Amino acid sequence: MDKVYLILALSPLVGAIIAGLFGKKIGRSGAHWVTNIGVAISFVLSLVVFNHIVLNDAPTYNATVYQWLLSDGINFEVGFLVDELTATMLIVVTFVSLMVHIYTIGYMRDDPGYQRFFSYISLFTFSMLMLVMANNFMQLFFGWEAVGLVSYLLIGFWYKKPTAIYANLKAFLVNRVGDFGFLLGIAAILMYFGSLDYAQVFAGAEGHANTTIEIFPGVEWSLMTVVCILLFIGAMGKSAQVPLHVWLPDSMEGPTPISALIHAATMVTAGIFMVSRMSPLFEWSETALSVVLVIGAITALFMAFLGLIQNDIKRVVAYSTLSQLGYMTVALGVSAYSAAMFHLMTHAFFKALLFLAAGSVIMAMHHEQDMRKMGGLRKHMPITYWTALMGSLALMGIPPFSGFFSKDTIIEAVGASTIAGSGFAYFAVVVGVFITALYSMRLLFLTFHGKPRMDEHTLSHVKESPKVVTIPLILLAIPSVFAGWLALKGMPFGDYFGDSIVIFDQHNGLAIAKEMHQGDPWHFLTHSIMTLPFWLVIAGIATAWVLYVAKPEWPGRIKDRLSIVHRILDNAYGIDRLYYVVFVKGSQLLGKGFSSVGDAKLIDGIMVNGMANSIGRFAGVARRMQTGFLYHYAFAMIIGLLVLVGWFVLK
Amino acid sequence: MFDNLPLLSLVIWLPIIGGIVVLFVSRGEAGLQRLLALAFSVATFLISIPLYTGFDVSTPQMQFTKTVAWIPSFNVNYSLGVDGFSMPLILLTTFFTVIVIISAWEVIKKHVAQYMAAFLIMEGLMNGVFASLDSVLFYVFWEAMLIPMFLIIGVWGGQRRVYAAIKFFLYTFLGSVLLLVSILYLYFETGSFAILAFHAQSLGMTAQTLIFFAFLIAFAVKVPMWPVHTWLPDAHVEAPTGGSVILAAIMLKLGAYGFIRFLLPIVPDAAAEFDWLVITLSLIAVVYIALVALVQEDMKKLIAYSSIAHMGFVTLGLFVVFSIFRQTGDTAGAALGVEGAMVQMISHGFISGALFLCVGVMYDRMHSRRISDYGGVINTMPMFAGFMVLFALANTGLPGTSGFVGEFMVILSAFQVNFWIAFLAASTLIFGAAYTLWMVKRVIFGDIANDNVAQLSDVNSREFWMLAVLAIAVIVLGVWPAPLVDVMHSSVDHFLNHIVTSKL
Amino acid sequence: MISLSHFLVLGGILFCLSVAGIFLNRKNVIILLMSIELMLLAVNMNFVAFAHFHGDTAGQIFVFFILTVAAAEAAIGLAILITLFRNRRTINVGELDNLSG
Amino acid sequence: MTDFITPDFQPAIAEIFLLTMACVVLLVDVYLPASKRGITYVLAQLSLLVGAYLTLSLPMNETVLTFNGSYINDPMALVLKLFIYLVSFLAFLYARQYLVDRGIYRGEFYVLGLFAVLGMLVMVSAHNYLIIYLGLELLSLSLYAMVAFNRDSSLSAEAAMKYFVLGAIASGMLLYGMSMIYGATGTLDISEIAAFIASSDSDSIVLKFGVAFLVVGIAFKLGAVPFHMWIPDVYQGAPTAVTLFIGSAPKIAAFAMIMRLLVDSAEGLHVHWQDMLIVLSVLSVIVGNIVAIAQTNIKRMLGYSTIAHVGFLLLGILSGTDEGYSASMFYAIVYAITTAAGFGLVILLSRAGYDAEDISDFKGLNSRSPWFAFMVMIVMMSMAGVPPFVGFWAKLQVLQAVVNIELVWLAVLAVLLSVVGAFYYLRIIKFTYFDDADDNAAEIEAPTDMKIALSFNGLLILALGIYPSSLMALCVASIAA
Amino acid sequence: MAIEPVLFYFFAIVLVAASAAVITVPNSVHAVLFLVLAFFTSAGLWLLLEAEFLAITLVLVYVGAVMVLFLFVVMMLDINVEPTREGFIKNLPIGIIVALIMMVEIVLVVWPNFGLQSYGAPVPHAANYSNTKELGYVLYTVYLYAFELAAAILLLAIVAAIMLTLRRRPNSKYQDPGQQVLARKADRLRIVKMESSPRSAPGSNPGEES
Repeated sequence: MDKVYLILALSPLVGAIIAGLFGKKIGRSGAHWVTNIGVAISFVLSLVVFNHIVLNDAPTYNATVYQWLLSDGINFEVGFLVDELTATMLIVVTFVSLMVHIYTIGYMRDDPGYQRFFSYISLFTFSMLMLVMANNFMQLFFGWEAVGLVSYLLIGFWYKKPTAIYANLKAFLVNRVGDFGFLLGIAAILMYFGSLDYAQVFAGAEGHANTTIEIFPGVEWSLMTVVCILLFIGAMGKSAQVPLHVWLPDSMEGPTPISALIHAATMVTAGIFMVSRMSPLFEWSETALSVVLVIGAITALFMAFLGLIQNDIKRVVAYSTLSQLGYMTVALGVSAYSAAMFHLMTHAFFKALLFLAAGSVIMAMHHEQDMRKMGGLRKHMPITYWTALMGSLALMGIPPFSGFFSKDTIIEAVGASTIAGSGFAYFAVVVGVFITALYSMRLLFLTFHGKPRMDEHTLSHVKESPKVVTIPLILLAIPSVFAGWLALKGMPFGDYFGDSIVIFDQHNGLAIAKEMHQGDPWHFLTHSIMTLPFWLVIAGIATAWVLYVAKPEWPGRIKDRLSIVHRILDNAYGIDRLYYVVFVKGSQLLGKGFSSVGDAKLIDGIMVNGMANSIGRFAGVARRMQTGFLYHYAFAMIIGLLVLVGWFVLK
Repeated sequence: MFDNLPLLSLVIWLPIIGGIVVLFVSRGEAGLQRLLALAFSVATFLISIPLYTGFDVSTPQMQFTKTVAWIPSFNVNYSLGVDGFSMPLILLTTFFTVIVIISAWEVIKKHVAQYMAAFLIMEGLMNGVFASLDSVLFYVFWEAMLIPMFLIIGVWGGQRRVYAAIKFFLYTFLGSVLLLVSILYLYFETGSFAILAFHAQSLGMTAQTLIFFAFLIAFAVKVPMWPVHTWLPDAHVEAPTGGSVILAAIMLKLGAYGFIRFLLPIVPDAAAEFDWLVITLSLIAVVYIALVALVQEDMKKLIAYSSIAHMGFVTLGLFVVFSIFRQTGDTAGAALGVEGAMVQMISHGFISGALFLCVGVMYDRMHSRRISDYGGVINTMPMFAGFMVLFALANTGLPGTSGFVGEFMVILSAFQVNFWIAFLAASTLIFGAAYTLWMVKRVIFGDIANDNVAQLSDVNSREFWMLAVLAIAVIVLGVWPAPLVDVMHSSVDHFLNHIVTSKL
Repeated sequence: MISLSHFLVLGGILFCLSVAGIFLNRKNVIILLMSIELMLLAVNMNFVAFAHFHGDTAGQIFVFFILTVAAAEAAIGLAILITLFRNRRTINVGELDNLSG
Repeated sequence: MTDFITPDFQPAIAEIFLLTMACVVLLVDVYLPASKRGITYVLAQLSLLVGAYLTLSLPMNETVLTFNGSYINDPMALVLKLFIYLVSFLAFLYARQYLVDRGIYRGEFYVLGLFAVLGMLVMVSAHNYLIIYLGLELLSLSLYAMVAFNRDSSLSAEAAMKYFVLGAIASGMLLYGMSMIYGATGTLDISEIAAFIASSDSDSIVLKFGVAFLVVGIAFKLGAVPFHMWIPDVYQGAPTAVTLFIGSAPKIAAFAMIMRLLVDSAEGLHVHWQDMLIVLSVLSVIVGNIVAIAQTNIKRMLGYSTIAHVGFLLLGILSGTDEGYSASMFYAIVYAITTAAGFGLVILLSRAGYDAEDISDFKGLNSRSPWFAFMVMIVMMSMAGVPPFVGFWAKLQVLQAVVNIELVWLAVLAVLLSVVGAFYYLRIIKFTYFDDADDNAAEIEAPTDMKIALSFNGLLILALGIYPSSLMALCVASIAA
Repeated sequence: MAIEPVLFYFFAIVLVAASAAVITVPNSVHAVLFLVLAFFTSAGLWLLLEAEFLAITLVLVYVGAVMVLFLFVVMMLDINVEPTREGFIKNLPIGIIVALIMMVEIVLVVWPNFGLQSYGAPVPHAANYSNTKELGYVLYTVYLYAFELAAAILLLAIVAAIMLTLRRRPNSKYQDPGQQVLARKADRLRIVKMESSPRSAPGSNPGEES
């Protein structure tokens, strides 16, 4: 299997290199062929791996590809760890990626940077594969940063757009804040575990359960808590958890396939994957889990609110992504790693679908993204509409769409959890359900229903997207609908993940839920209809219908009434502004101060040039001792003689 | 087949002779002068390769040694040799000289022969610094090197070149004269000028402390460390492209090399006593300088400050060993720091050199280094923009590029000492990205900012290959640093064992 | 009895007077030259006294040569003085400050 | 009283020859028409060459005394003499065109020059206080006259006057010191004085007193602070050709004078004169380096630079070790060679009717003549003590000598000030290389022999820098002997 | 018996007074004369020290040649005696202080060390002792080298003095008696016949006046 994994990981890289370096030579079609084939190979091999690992229950594959570096007796390697968790991620990543590749052929048809784009997304696929297949922290960090890099490149793909290049810088920097914590976490692990290899670290976790680390003098903290929180800071950056979420909405400046691929389906879930992967560590620290839980809950709820007032179609989906990532994080916080992975998977399908659908709409609208200028597209774009509808239903959690199962599993797990913060989290995720339904339906209604609000010219050109676009929509719609039902029993409630996830009994909220319905989808479904979340969804849909179909004038009035609230939401709670003022302006101010005062005035001014000038001035004064008068010269000699005699002879 | 060749002598003297030959090629034949210079630099590079291939990684002993009495009456020997620390740096030097010669091909029109000769001679001198095993020989090369650089900045430099050149010279001269006195004192103690004899010499604490500070000043100026760094931005900004490249790629390394070859092994106890000082200064370099870099308006200045910040990692990596040893009684974790520092040196050589070349490529076309004069360069110079972005990303320490390796290792090592040291060091992830990419955003991305940018032409094949070679080096080193690090292990282990052994 | 010290002190006084003369005289270069002659006289006084008390001729020989050299010196000094006077029309020491700083 | 025994003239053959030649040159010059003045020049140079040959023909490694112990020929004297010939030869050569251009190309220049050389040789070989004094006066009187050589220059006359008066005061003081030593020891013979001091109480106040005056005399001749005041004025005021001569070879002679006066005769008083020399050295290094910064006149600046160098030279002497003496000897020789080249370059830049006096006259030399720009760089860097030029080795050795007697602070102070000093040398290089030439700047024109000699001089600085071993060994061997 | 101290003090006091006068009198000619006096008294003192030859030499060479040279130069240059002594008075205190300090230093060194207890008066020479012969003997044997050098110095002084002062400028005027003798009337005098005419009125043509 060695070769399979290697080919699986490298074939997108090969595609990326060919398309990137020789894009001009191979032409546009050459570029999309080479990259599509590369990713397709990966996808096929992923299936092979899935079959091998999950279905045939092969033992976990853990092997080194090459030694990256050996220093200080510590082996830094590049290697693959493939277990159920990885295999699942491989499927998700390669499948979504393949869909996006295909879709891109149509979506980017007229773009001058066609080859470059393919190169980037293939490179992204490679990075993501490296991330999920890593068997050590070094490689994890490599993948981690590499996806950040490609995200940077892709958000700024349209480099002429000032907003795009602003957004990509912001995304990179905010991610770097997360990586900063992540790196420190890795450093802590290396220091205490003496290795960066997953297997060795996990094996040593128990031994360090009671180790403490002194970060502030005199304050001893549990090592595991510190490590886990540091690692989670990394996850917060990549998975856009509050307060490091600010980059994700802006990242919508990139081309739509990117939004689908990176900012919905794969990269942003890296944090979720990572925490799941690290479950053997997180389980040792309830404090860390609580932090994860609370952060996730805040993200899930407050980001959902923001989705309500967006007019940009992609931004709605983006905030929805944030909120959904919050759900996954909440699941992690209550040790429901498998639920988180489950939601990750379903979300990948339906969110990619929604993004691609939004992209399809945008194409039809000639790159108009404002929903207020859409409406009534249902008739013109039936495939897009129907697939988008299915995606939305999945997102809202309408049974039996995939999202329903994954989201309800999370809600149940939260409900069953006793960990600190779980009460708040439960409230947040439940309320979030209502909001989700509201903004999802708002999107649908504003875009596809009602009267067309676009200008005549655009209207006359609106038509369904070509097949390369619609086929991926359809292909994504399929798992969006069925994946939940199929995987429910195995994934969150079975031992699908085997040893790749560790849950301590006292944290296992899922076990309580499992007792109730034994993971039977039908039972799960019927049970859920009785619960509050389901009715909140219905209420959300109804409210949306009233506001955007029945009484379209109401939203305006509500907006006027609650102008303060609207302003807060419109400014995304003012966090962007706060960051800008404190961090961007603050560091610039500090830098200017250091530069002009510290370097220029103190060091150069006083020390360097000051010393030079004072020597120069002293020289100017000293030269005046050379008066030119003979008697002064003689006097100097005489004094010199006197001193020599007086001092050294008569002392 | 290379066993019989005096390789080290060749890498020192061949370029110097080459420089002289170039100088004497009659005026007006710039083409011939360039070709000759290139030939000599390439030959030197080729000769330096067997140093790597023939290097025995299993021993910390000096290799390719050669000792000839030079000044018997003064006990000064022409004594050469390399170990795992110096050998990679020699390769870096020979490599970069080729690049620099190429970079000047059409650009330098004034005094072509002198320009080429200055670089060739400087190459020989720098190799001499790295290869010297005799402290006086070391010092001769160390100081002599200032002369060509002084001329390079002063003759081919920008507006304020005089100020920059004199500042550069005096700053470094000030540092090195103290080095000289220390060397003389050590000679007084040991009766020998051999560096290895200095290593073996036991010294009292007072002497160690004094020598420590003398060495510290000497090498800190060259690295440069805060607060003796202010010559660097000026020198970089005013120097011609090649000068900036050599300054950044090689010359800064000399300071760090001095720490490795002189300060740490000779006065380990004083170094252990004052390691907090160096660590503090290193962290100031990382944080303070990064903030300063953030607000620079001039690209070269920005990269110069970035160099200072990156060199902070080198000094940090070198000095964490003592704390680790104090805490654990063992050097485990320290080798990571030292090797990280070495990798950082090499990598920073490639990256900053490449970035200065990039700025040079733009400067040759626009005659401006001001960030605000640019914008949207990618539209007219897409290929160039690709390189620039790559090097910028490498500069931010992106994994997969060489910039990551050293910083990663040093941060890992620093964590062993203290969380906050690692914390401040790791802040480079954010700051480094901020200042580098912000510059990239303003210069490379965006719509075409003005007519000048609109008329830019993309890199020609000379520039392309020059940058491409560096790009490959940056990536290869990032993806597979093991071949570089492997040559150091023995030397590093020996080094660490030596410096944690008290000399009192 | 007159001791060696007496002569040496006398020589010292002459030496000091010549020194004072050099410093005090700010008008006339010729006085400077004469002060120098005084200084040589002081030295000669020492040598002669030492030679006498040592019973050694070397001191006297030295004086002999000092006198010779002093004569040569005076000749050259006065020649320079004349050159100076021809150029400047003055031998005022206080005006000899074109070279300074 | 002993009967008269004819002394052995052989060891002094060179001095005798030179004296004869000085007279011959004088006579020849009187009877030559102005147009054939070249013959005087050639004769003078030939005298030096033959003198050098004669000196070389003497046995190398033995110490010979003659003239009843007044004359000594030891290896140190031999080596120093050779360099005096060399540097003087160069000085005469550089001077010629300068004198021609200024219409003062007269035979007296070479006559006086030969007398000065003779004076130096006498000083170097003196083994008696009287001889030292006579040699010193022979040299000084020649130099006074040479400074005033350009009779129509008011500045030259002023400089000569100052030099003369101060020089006379200094000789007076030196003589006073000699009289004291004579009084204390009862002899003028250096060996006897040394023997007396060695056998007696080295704390004798009279000896100390005498030595203080000797130090003054030496300090004046070298130009150590505070006895340096003549240097800038004389350097500036004298015709450049004379400045060149004054600045170079006499330093070697002055070194010999120190050796004879302080070391050969008064080494027993080392502890006392060491302290004095430390003060002089520190002051010289400080004043020389700092005040030089404020100068714009190149000759004056080099004058201050001389003062700084003297400070360094004294470092070696004051160490009181053979190593230190040989270091200083090396320093003196190197300094003389370097200064000769330095002023030679100043002369090179001067043309008929135009004296290169200002530092800015070096502007754009690199464009006008890269080769001589290179020479300027060599000279300045060597003076600044930057390797691989010989000035570095000179500094290195004296510093080593100081460090070896555990006066590290002195070494540190000296090197720090040499950094300050580097500034003004760099300024010259800056003008030479960084600035563009004025539009009216002409090509460098000079006689071929001068160009060759200057190149040789510059390259010698470089060559000795790269391979200083033989000269160092020579110095070490000659001091040890 | 105590004639020696009397002579010593007499000469010493005159010597010091004359020397002081040399540096203080405003008139250069007076100064030269006082210097001559100083030399005379020194010569007297040297006689006390049995240095007869040198005493004579001092008078002959110094007074007879050098001082005359000084006088000659002083008079030739005809320096105006500056009426103001401002600088002198102003610097007098510091000059005195410096001189006194030096005096003190010298006295501190020489007074205790060269007393009679350490250096008793030497035995007087025999009556037939000739100081001149003694000196002459060593001068041409032991100090042959020095003697030759002194000769060189004197030659040098001549050369230098001539070089510095002798001017043979093309436009300088000097007499040639040979030419003068050969002068004839016709060479020097030409008789021109002019017509007499009345002088023009004063002031009418001022340009041609004077």
